[in-house]
Amino acid sequence: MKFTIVVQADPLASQGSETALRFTRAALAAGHQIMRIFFYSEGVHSANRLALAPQDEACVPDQWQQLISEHQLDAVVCIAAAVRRGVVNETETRRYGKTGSSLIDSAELSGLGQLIAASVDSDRVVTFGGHR
Amino acid sequence: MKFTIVVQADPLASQGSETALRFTRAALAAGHQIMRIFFYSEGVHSANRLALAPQDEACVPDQWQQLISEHQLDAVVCIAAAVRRGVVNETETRRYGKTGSSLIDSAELSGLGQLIAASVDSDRVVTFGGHR
Amino acid sequence: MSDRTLHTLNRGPQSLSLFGSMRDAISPRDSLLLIEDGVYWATAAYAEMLAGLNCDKIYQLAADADARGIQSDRIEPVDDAGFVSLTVSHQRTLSWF
Amino acid sequence: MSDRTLHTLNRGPQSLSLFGSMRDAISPRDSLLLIEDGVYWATAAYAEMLAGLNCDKIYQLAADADARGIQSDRIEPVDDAGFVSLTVSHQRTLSWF
Amino acid sequence: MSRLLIISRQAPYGSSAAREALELALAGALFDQQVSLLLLDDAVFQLVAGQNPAAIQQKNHGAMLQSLPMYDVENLYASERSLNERGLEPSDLILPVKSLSTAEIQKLISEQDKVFHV
Amino acid sequence: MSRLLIISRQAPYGSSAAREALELALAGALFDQQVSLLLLDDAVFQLVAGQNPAAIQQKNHGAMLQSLPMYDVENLYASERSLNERGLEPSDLILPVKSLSTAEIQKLISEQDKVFHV
Repeated sequence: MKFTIVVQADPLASQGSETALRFTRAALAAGHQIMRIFFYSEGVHSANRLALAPQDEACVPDQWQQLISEHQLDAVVCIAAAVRRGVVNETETRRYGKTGSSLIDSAELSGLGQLIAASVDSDRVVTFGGHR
Repeated sequence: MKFTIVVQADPLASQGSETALRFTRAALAAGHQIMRIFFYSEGVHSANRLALAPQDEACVPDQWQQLISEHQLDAVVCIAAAVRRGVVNETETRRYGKTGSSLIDSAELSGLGQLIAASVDSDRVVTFGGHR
Repeated sequence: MSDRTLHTLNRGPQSLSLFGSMRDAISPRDSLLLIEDGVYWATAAYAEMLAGLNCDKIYQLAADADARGIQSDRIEPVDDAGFVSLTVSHQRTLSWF
Repeated sequence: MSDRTLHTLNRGPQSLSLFGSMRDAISPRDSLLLIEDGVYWATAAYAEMLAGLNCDKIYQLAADADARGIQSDRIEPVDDAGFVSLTVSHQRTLSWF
Repeated sequence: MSRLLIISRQAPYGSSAAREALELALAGALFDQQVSLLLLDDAVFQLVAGQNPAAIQQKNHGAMLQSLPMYDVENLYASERSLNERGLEPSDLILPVKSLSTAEIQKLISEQDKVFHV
Repeated sequence: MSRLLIISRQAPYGSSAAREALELALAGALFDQQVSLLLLDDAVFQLVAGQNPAAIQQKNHGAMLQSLPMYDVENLYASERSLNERGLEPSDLILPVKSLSTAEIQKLISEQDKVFHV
């Protein structure tokens, strides 16, 4: 089956981003196709490459980066949600007169239309939420 | 009176960081002393200089940067909470073998002891929380 | 000066257990300031629950009530300066969120 | 295949209104999977509330129950592969958080 | 055309959740899908008339909700129980909303291709 | 020496809140303050014996709680109501905790110099 995975959980404030990682690995292992991973709301923090974890702890953005690269998955970070939260690439920071970047290499910034399009083309959409 | 302000709210997910900004301005206007502003938990995102807001919207980290600079306030971001969330300076990213920085200029990374010390020396500690 | 705690509450009525813990913790001389989504507790539907709190005074942050279209004559509004004053007139502040 | 929704719930018993909205939304053919802090609903104290849900089957994510020291013989555990299977066997997933 | 349901459970202003639910609903409509928005629990406060968030530097959520029909988000629903518990009458609301019983909520969900909760 | 109370309302693992409350309590004790930790609502689940978070890649929260007395965080309190509602008996818990009535919670708060909620 074709899946769209929606990550809305802050990777520190909530467990949801880690649950989504495990779910995605299990779906791939079962032979399913991941159409797109879409990071929205606080989930965009899951795509911040500047997140640093002590050696004995899991670094969620590094794990997403690895999983996405290894399986060449399509990963989109909601641009409106991300730029407001400081998850940005050089193009965006320059546009706002700042410098620097924080987005993981394996994901791209784009609009909510990318979530709608993937959802419509998928058999299943599974959302991993955080705390509200 | 001497105040310590504790910001634990994600500036997007919650209103608490903006309420803390208004409270701090009002306390200064009333002639109170701000001993320290301490960013903890999801509040560390309030000190991410890479956060970008459209022109017609408030950019909370920019507002903190401005308030702290203008009044030369002491602002500390919990280092353990911040590095895990990608709010970092060059020293920290280098230590973890990455590059880049995202911390606002006016705040420094330090430990929870800085919150304890300021709290003990203050007449009042006011916490601005987020959503749990 | 008598010993008093200022409680702030920033979540709305769906956070019922938060309200319950605040109710357990509030003392007769304490005050409560409703902020952010907490101002929804000032609406008529929750008048009885607020009246059931064993505390002294209840306030609401005016900017938050205005933002949300909440009109409540029974709950005294304070502005940001008033919020600061309340933290001064109470020995400690406890934030519920 | 009959039309069924898989509901997931990731918050514990203090999120009572979340549980209430989920209860309103769940249908007799639907299933519920307790994940993350949601596994605390599988403890004995909440057996009656779970039994009151008008749904088909209730599951819990095993890794989350183990992490929290929750032992519940009444609620069927599933692993991550089982979670994926449940999303396949139900037409849609609705996540409560 | 897919039937997409967006569920919101949060009040406006206190968090970005209400706004992000609205933006997803708009995106669905702009991509020509059949979008419904369902407000549960404190999310029904999004409908309160007379919102004025100027002093807290935010955009008027009520006005954003009012614009939904213009973008072809025609189906705006709210939980009857959530409205009643909060004492909200139709005259308190900034725009008309279809009030749903639990049976109607269940039916609405069962008719969707995909359900989002923001 | 200041009397500092740290209040936690969250279960372990589902969020970082429980852990961050504990770390603040430890910091207070390391800086020689008189620290109390009060667990309310789902935070009493932090006390459950037999936690095994290896499969979710997190550190054992129960073991961290058990280490508190070694760092001179001697005062560990929990709401009696929260424990009772969750059916938690002393034998279910990983370490002894002082169970407080509402009157005792109010008294504890009134005795503090500063109160934190993480």
